[in-house]
Amino acid sequence: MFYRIVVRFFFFLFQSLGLIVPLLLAVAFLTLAERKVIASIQRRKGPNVVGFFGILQPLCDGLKLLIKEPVLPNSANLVIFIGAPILTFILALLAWACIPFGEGVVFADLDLGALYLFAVSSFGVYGVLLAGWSSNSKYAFLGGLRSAAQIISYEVSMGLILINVFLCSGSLNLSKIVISQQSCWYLFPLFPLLVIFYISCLAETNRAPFDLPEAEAELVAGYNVEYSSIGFALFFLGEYANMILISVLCSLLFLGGWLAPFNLPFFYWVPSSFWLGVKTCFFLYLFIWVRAAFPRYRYDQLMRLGWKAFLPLSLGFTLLTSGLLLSQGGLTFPGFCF
Amino acid sequence: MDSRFILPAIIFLFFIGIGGIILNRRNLLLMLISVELILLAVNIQLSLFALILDDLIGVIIALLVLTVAAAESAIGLALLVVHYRIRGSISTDLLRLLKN
Amino acid sequence: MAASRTLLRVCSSSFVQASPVGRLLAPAAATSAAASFCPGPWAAHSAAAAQTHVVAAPGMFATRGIATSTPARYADPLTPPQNTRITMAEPKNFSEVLDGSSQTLFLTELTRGMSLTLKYFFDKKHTINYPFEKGPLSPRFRGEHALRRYPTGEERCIACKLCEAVCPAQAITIETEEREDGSRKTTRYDIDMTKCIYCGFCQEACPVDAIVEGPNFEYAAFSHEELLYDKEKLLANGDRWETEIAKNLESEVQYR
Amino acid sequence: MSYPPIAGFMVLSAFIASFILGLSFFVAKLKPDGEKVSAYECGFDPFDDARARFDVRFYLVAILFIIFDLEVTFCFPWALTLFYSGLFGFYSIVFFLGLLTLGFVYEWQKGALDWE
Amino acid sequence: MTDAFLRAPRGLRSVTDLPVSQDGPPPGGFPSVRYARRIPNTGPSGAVVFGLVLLGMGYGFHKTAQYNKRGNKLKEEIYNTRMALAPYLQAEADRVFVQRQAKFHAWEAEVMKDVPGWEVGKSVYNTRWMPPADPTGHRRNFLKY
Amino acid sequence: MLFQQSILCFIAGLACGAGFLVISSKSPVHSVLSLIFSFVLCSFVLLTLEIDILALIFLIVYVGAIAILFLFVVMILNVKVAEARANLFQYFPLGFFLLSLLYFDLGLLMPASFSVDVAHFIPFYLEWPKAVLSFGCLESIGFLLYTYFPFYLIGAGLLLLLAIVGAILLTLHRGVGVHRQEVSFQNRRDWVEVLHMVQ
Repeated sequence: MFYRIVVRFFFFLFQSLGLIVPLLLAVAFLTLAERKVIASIQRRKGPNVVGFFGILQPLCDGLKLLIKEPVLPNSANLVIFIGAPILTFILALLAWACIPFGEGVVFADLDLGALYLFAVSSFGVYGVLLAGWSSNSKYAFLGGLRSAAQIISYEVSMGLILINVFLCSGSLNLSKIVISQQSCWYLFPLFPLLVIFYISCLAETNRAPFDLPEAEAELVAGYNVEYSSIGFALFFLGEYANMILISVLCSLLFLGGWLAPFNLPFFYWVPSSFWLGVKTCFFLYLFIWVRAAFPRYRYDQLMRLGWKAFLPLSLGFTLLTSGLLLSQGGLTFPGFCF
Repeated sequence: MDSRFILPAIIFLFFIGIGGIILNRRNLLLMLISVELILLAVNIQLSLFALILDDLIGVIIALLVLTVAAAESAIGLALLVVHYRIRGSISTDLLRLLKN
Repeated sequence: MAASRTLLRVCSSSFVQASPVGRLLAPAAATSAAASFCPGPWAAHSAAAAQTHVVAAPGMFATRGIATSTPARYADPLTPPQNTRITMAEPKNFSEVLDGSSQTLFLTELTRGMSLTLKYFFDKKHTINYPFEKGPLSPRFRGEHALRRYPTGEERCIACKLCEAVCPAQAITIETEEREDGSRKTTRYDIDMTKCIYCGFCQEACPVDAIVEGPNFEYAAFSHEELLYDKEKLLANGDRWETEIAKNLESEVQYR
Repeated sequence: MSYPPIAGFMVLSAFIASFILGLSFFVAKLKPDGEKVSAYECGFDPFDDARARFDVRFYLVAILFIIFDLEVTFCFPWALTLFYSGLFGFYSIVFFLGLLTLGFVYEWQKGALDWE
Repeated sequence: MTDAFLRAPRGLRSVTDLPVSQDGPPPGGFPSVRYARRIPNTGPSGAVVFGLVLLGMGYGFHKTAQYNKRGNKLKEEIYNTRMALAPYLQAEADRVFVQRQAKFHAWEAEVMKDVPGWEVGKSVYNTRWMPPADPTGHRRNFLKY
Repeated sequence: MLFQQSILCFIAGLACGAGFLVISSKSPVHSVLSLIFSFVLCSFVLLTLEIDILALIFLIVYVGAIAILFLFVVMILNVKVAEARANLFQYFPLGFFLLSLLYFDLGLLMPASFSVDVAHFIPFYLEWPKAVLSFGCLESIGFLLYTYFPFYLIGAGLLLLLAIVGAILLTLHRGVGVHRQEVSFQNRRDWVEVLHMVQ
């Protein structure tokens, strides 16, 4: 009896480490990829000194951030000050538990996987808010408030768009959503929604044209102005892990996660999670490309876009999909699915 | 042992909410928070009994109580903010000034 | 009249003619993506500037193939290209309504901007690998100072103190004493490199071309004292950089 | 429901996060200095308490978020069982969303959305 | 490689005879500066974009609705086949249930033997027969899938 | 089974502790944080009771929205010092007496099944039709909420409408001296109107 528990514990440990370690590596190399892509868009080369092609650059950044001295501001309440980056990092990792990478390749196949993801992303505001508040400096506090307000105002339209995907797929389980995209990816019926979903994901992770709260010019560095070495590294890791999570989510919900584009013989010889990787890389490239191409949004335009443009559009689209599917009888009968 | 044994714990949570209101007669914000605790305890009890009596109406009413909690906290905090803007503090003894 | 018309046309530059990119989506500021606007004229300017520069130092580096003439399609720079898709203010016919709403919903305008950035993604890069490849250096470059010598080895400086007088930052201090063989030389010739503003006045003021600004700019030091050059250091510099300095001076002689 | 593995995963990631944070406290040399530790004010010394009162606008966004979040929550079960509830369910949600769109229009006209 | 070396004719007596070269604009003047918008205005027009997207949406909704309809038919078929099988399995389960209930009644009789007028096995409720209530509700979810 | 119930008891105990912390903590932010902690723990209680939809909805609505509203208000109003509170222990004897009174008759109400775990003896009736097609909690809510109980839904809608209108009336004050920007007007500007030829 005791032996079985130990085996199950180690099985669980390897399974979760198998999820966390590649994720941290992916985050590290994503920072390098971002710097190189932005550089090549501005017709210059990115970091190519440290490793063969700058491969070891993320390692050096990580070590530098580790070695640096963590400055703890005096009048900040330390428990929350240290807790906020840990919370952000945990939430960034936690959301990966129910993401399917292949046919059965998922850490915890929840029946309400998408709802779990929505809950974790709405929980993410706390890391930002507590960091801003606990570091007791005006810039951090205002930056924290602003990015929190931005995150919650774009979460509403994300929720409505998720509902459209559930209408088409008929189940909240992410694997079943992907399986139900065998006939055609949800990119085709819900193309405008993919555009809105991607833009609100950009705003959700405070990136690209919507990174005003952390804009170097206005608020120095937004909520993580007071953080020095490892606190900043954890926020950094959390943000990039969220970036990869959002691109995986977009490819799962709209581009048919591990399904090959066409069912030709060549396509299904390739391992299925390779296709998920290709689509995620496309969305990651889009993240960086948008960041290099567009100027930054002003804060009131950003809030106007979130509330006055995306919310009505996604609300209207929900009624469109439900009406169309109901009239064609194309909704799925809930219950057992294969 | 079955799922009913956590009932006393949830009722204790309910009474903590009521105790919170009684004790913090001066601080408006903590009273709102205690009302939130009361509604939370009510929600959990509803879902617990829905599970025990195997009847789904409990969960549906729990959803309704959820919206009541949300709307109540929204309006309550709106009043609190207006009160704070006029009176400058959120202590309840200034509410007496509403009399003539 | 022509002048006033061009003046009036100038005020209607592309900023005012804000193309109605997305009524809802695009920011109201200059809608043309910043990246696409700035390389336009800069490319033209750099083409012109690069052209003259190239002549001055032909052999230094293989000249990059910089297009010198602007593409024919934009012959007249003031009028925007003809096949414009920019929808006018009030859409006149239904196709312009479609253009406007497709820009709003499917961001066609923004994707055009992004396609321009993608073009630059695949272009050749400008970066040079610094410590191993160095950028081209003009012969007139004013870098680290050096005291030259005549071909016979005798130092040129005759302690006339003209450089000390002309130096705006008063970085040069000279003390002179008559040498035994009666010639007039300096015993102390200090340049405070941290005060010096590298204007090159001393080089122009010197009648005998003794004090010269060599092409070397990589002489960082770890402490402040190392940057207070004395006579021996300057002479050593002169000996080290003599050939380079001589060549540069030769090409500049008729402009001096 | 396979929730215990997620609880375990949460504990493990919490352990990893605090391990990284703790590692930095041992590795880095701590030299607290008066100037370094004060709040960042671009060089000036902070003149009043950092948490002064801010615009109440953020507060209004939080309320709107609650209400539209609840709207989304009520739509989740609807999205799955629309086949079973048919047109009746469809129109009940249309009525529900209509009420909230009424609130949204009111809010838009009163100018609660535009952020000065 | 200096400028003088390039332009000096052979047998130059002194530098002053060199023709003075001044950095001037190229012949014909600099090309004029282009500051009008340079975003390529090509690309599909609004009508084409709308047409493509609406076509895609039509195709997408049709395929999704078709897939879901086929899925419903399959579920219907599976549901019917299994429901046809259910009574037989139910009969077996009832046999097992009756044996266990007999054991339970024996235990009940043993516990309640000194209570006057206690009829063993009589349900307290007088509705139709219902499967015994599972107070914890935990076992009912045992059959969730 | 025992493991699941011990976890349940542990989390419920923690929830009560967090609840108590809400009242007794000094600064309002600590009380809001312990409120959030008790929300999260109560959703874990529901999770172990296998009503996962309500647990996730608690996480989304309670923790993700309402607690943020409280946190915003506490941060914006920055109520620094907690007003002087009558010391807690003055009410202790009275409170203790009332609580014990309640738990006494609660004990009467609660059947004695705690003592003997009769559940193990009741034979379990396996129903095969339910095994063929059984629904998760979310689908079963969906069946009832939109077909048999639409009035609860409409009631919730009216409640939310009331909340929107009320909150906006109370808190909205439009800054008067603020230049607002009408984006569509700016986009509609055309250089033909802006420019007029002088000669």
